[in-house]
Amino acid sequence: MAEKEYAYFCGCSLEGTAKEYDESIRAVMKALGVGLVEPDDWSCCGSTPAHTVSHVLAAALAARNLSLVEKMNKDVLTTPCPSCLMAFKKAQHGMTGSEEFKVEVNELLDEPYNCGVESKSSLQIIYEDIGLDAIAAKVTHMMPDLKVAPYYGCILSRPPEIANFDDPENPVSMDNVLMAAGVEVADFAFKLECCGAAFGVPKREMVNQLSYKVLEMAVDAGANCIAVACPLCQQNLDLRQGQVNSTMGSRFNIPIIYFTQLMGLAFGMSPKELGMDKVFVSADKITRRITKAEYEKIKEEEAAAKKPQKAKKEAAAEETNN
Amino acid sequence: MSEVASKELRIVGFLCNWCSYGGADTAGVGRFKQPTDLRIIRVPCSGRVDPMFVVRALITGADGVLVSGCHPRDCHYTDGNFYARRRLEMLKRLLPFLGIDGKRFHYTWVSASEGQRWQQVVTDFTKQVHTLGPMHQK
Amino acid sequence: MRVGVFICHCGSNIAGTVDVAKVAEEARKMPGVAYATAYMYTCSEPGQKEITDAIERDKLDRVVVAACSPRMHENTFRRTVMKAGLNRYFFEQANIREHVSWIGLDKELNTKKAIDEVRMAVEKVKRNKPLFSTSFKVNKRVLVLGGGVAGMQAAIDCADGGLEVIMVEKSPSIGGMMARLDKTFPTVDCSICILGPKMVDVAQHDLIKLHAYSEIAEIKGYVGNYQIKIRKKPTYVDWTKCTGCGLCMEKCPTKNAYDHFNFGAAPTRAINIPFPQAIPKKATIDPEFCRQFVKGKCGVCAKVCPTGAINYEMQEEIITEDVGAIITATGYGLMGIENFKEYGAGRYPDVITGIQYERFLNASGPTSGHIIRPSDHEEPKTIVFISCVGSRDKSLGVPYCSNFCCMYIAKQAILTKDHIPDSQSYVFYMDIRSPGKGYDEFTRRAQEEYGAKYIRGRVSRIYPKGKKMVVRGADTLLGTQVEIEADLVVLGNAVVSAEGAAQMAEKLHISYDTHGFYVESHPKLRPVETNTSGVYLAGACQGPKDIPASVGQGSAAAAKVLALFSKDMLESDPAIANVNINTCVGCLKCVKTCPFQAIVEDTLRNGKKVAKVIETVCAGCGVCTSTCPCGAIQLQHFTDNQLLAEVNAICQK
Amino acid sequence: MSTQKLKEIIKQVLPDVETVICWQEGFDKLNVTPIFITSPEQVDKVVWNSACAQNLASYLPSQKKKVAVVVKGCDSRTIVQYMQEGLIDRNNVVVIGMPCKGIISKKKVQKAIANEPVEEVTFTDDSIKVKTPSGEKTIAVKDVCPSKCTSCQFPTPIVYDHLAADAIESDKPADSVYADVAELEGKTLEERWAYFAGQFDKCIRCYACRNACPMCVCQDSCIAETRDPHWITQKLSFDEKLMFHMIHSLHLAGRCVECGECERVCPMEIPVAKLKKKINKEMKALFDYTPGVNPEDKPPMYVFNVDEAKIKEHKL
Repeated sequence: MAEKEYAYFCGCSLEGTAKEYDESIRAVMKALGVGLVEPDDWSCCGSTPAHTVSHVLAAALAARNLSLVEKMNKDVLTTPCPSCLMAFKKAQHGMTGSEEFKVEVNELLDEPYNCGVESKSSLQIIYEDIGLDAIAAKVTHMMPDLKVAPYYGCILSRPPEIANFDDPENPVSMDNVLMAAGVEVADFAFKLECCGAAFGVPKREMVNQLSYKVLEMAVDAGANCIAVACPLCQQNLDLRQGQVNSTMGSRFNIPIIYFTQLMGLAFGMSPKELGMDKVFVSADKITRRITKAEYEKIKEEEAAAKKPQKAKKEAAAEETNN
Repeated sequence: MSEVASKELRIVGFLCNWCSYGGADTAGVGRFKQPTDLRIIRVPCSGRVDPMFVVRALITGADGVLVSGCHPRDCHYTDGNFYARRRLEMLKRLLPFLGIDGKRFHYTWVSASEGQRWQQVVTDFTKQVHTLGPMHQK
Repeated sequence: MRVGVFICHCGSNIAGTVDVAKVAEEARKMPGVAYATAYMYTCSEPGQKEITDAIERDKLDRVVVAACSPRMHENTFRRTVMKAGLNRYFFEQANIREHVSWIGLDKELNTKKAIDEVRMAVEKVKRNKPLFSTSFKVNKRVLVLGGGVAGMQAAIDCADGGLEVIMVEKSPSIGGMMARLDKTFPTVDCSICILGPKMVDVAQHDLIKLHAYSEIAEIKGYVGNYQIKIRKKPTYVDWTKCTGCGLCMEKCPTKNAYDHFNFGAAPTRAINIPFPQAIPKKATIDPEFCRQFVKGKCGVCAKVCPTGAINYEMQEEIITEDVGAIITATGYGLMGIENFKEYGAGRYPDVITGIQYERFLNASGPTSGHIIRPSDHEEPKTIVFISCVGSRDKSLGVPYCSNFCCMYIAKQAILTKDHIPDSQSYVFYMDIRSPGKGYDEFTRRAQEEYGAKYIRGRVSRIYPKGKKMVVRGADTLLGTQVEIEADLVVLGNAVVSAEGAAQMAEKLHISYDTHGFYVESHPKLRPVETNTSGVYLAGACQGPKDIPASVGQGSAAAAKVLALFSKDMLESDPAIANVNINTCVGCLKCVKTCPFQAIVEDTLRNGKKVAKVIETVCAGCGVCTSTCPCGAIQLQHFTDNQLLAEVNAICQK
Repeated sequence: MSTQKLKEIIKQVLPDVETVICWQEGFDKLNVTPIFITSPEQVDKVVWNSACAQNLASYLPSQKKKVAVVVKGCDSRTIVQYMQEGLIDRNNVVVIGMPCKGIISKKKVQKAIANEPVEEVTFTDDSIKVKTPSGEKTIAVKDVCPSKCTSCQFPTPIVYDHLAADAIESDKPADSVYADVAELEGKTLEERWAYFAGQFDKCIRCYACRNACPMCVCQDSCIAETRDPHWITQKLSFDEKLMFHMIHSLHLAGRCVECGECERVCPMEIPVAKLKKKINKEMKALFDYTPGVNPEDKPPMYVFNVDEAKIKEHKL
């Protein structure tokens, strides 16, 4: 039995295009002693199309799943997909905020939803419930060649009154999680920029332009990898990177990796287990791993080499001050 | 509104002069419409409101009692509402034990500038008392 | 008992939604009511005459007026009944306007409610007792809190009027925010050139005593007789010896102290005189940075000081001043840049605040008036100003307009062009708010003569790109997104209440709003008074204000104090607590709960222990009355029986 | 029994005090009444047994000179509360503590013997033997004790200068104190209203509960009988009865030391103390305060915290 156990909603993407996100989350959570239980007979969260048609019907789709969680006697549901998360959070927000809305939604459901479930992103669970210390304790390997731009996407922390997590304009949770996992993180100004989202189908050029900006900023920031927490972001930046290059005339070759995959690599898991082979832009060149002990030894040697210089400098400074 | 208008209930309000009475005035000046059930008694400070006034009102025919003072830390008399808060919280917890629905009694803080908040408090409290109906007779 | 009831139509304000004739008719049936009538405007002169005539004609001994809020006209009608020979506490006002006619839609229900309000007032007035004020002496000294332009104006006006003034300023020099400004809008005259003489006036006036680098520790007392404890913070420099020569500042080895005066635009020394025109022009040591305090060794300033003024052992000192009135001019604060995450939250050195930019513009500022880019000290060519940064933003808890940012941004755009002729300024704005005299012309000049490009829209993000800061925003007039590669970004950050404003209000017993600004007694008719008599407001402590408004309020507050002090004696409010020594059992629970320590233990001649109220200290809150188990201590005019009469008037089964 | 030791202590302290307040036998052995001992000869009259129900501490605030008083554990809370409220000068009181394993309720004993006349009573540690015209009956104290004894947390006085017997530890669980309150809380609003309405309607407004209450400091100034202020009329209606009991409860908010005197003296057997115990339960929850336990505490209704950790704003 795991120490902590959450209801887990992987959603449709993670069963398909983002299989590696699901695999890596399950692997990382297991390593961290967290159990994930899927509700029986879960259905579509409502996703983007539903709420553009009807708020009530969209909320009903989400609430159906939430009521399943209630039946499991769980009060927290975690989902890796920000889109699913927002569907659940919006349903919760609407139903707790208005009795009328709640009645309206519940009329559509076989089992009424009593608003007893809080939905949290898997990033939030990892950041807040598990904590940085626990992550750091699991790290066995370092990736000295890697420098990551953490990319949160648009809805993980926004709108703040619904998301209720991290800073809406400058989130730091993924930065901190990755740093705890021993990964070097770049100061990345476009953490929340739009990747183009679902417009990849109707307006491909626009998505290419937007994704281009994100990729460009990451490279400018000195990163050689972008860490993501959203299947759609991953798809736009990874799958369409070639399209971006051909329409924008760029030559990006930057891997787009789920933050959980990077955690898994730091935990010493095999790339295969983490689905590293499922991304389009390969990360093999930048994810060279050495053990933590080796890494520390190198660092010690570097520090020893620097030390005499530093001491000298300090002494000089002291002299001029007095 | 029609529900309220059809059958008024008796609601007594004790309002401190400096904040909540002023807030009710501000609501009036702003023409923020409210249900008419409430009758307001002006007191200098919420600290002047002996819980026995609330009890007396509820026993002798009020269906609801509302006490409103300055926000904590903003009392015109510095500490009056701090005492009020303890006394009224005690009463709030005692009434349901006696068999009087705690929802018939509400205490809150409204400042002189919060006309809209006052409108909301009166509207919501009146609605709450109406859902309970008239006070039970012995 | 013969109660007269006067129902006011208040034009159509009341009569429009209340059947006033019906109310008068019902009032006539109430026990004890001898006369009831409705009148068009009861507060008008003929309306008041109606009351005095009726008192005489019908031998009335109590009066109820059902009209507007007693907070509006209670004093008016109290004077009316007094004129007719009644004690002014034989009057009650039923509020049938703010609490009835203006908020209820249904005339029938309103009328019913108005009748109840009248019944309550009648029952209360029947139990009212005649109360008499006592007179007490006024201490004709005034305390001015804060040495900004509003406080200085108030102090000078009071002192010119012959009053002794005590001024307390928390920072080492008076001058406030205005002393930091380079130029003032819309005249673009030099700020310190017009403020400097005023500062000198304050320093040299015989009747003004200045306590700089001091704070209020405690305020006790009441209008006419306040006892103020002032905490003089240790400056570690004996100001009686310091000549302000500045040698210590020159030699101080700590060069990275935070410069409070310059809002951190550049570092300063650990011992410093904030600015050349400072008053008093004395040095102060910042123990947070001084090596003598941080490391326990240095002593350079002590070595170089020609007068031996340095004293590292200096302790804070508490002094007491007695005054009769207080003018609060504690100013405002600015929202911290860390709140603006989308603008970098202070992570980018080339995103600065308006006041920091003002210091760069200022010839006595850290760059001697040269505009620089903090990151590399180069001269910026493209400067973006963003207004409403925090202001009018509910999500940051500042729904209000900060009043003067539009104007100072226009001024800074103009000055920028003067300083760097080949520069280009951009101003992102929501609305241009320039309703003062010559103000709108000024913002037009910034655009038309100085070429500042005004872009109507919000900035969504600032991010670095090489040496530039990219400012990305919307141009809502063109309906496009704009990106400007700027060398320097200046934020017009929101005006917030001064640090510690709430705690100061608690010491003063005055109200403050949710944003920490002090609440005036009446938003239109009593703008510088507070609900605590003897305490007045001036300047931005009441809300964001520009210089002319602050100066105006300073003078207004001074006029109020001068009027108050024109009498030698003040009358006390007789609505205070009173102990019935026959029923008091001496449990002294009232002594424990009195917020003003106005109740003491007393022993009667027969040895009985009872409570005793110190009349001048009692503020009339009534906490004692609701504490007393045996009803022996009663707050006059709000006694148990008076309030019970009101309860009984509405609660009858 | 420790009567002998008690008598010795009384003799020992008597020279230093004006009077020693203790118990003596009344018109029969079941009825014990107070005795104010001023001379050594009176000491023989002193009794100590499970019929010593009166809370003698109640006499203390009216004493002008130094006195000694004998208190049971429960009674000692009265002294502590007086100290908190500054109603007595501790230096002027010699407290003789009497550890106690439980007292009897006279009413319950009378019920147990079918209200027959009492001819003789013999007391043992945990039972009494009552002789009536129809024979002898041995009754266990625990079967006829007042409810306060069944959850007694302080069998040994909290404050004392002398202890007349070995201290006893409480063997009752702490959560038993408010078990009766919790039981009522489990009922519906309507059931509770019916219960209290029925109980308070029995009141004959004799004010015995008030007169016996050690915390009713108002004495002749009680607002139940004044016109100024006129909180309550003389009408013998349910409303006025309820008002009286609410006044009593609210005046004792955070002060009731649960000595049970009000219920002991009530001729109508109204559970007068219930509302006060409920308030005490809430005082414990809100302010972690129990009346009459720690002399350094302050009664919660006379103090405040600027930020109250446990008081949350109520939403409508």
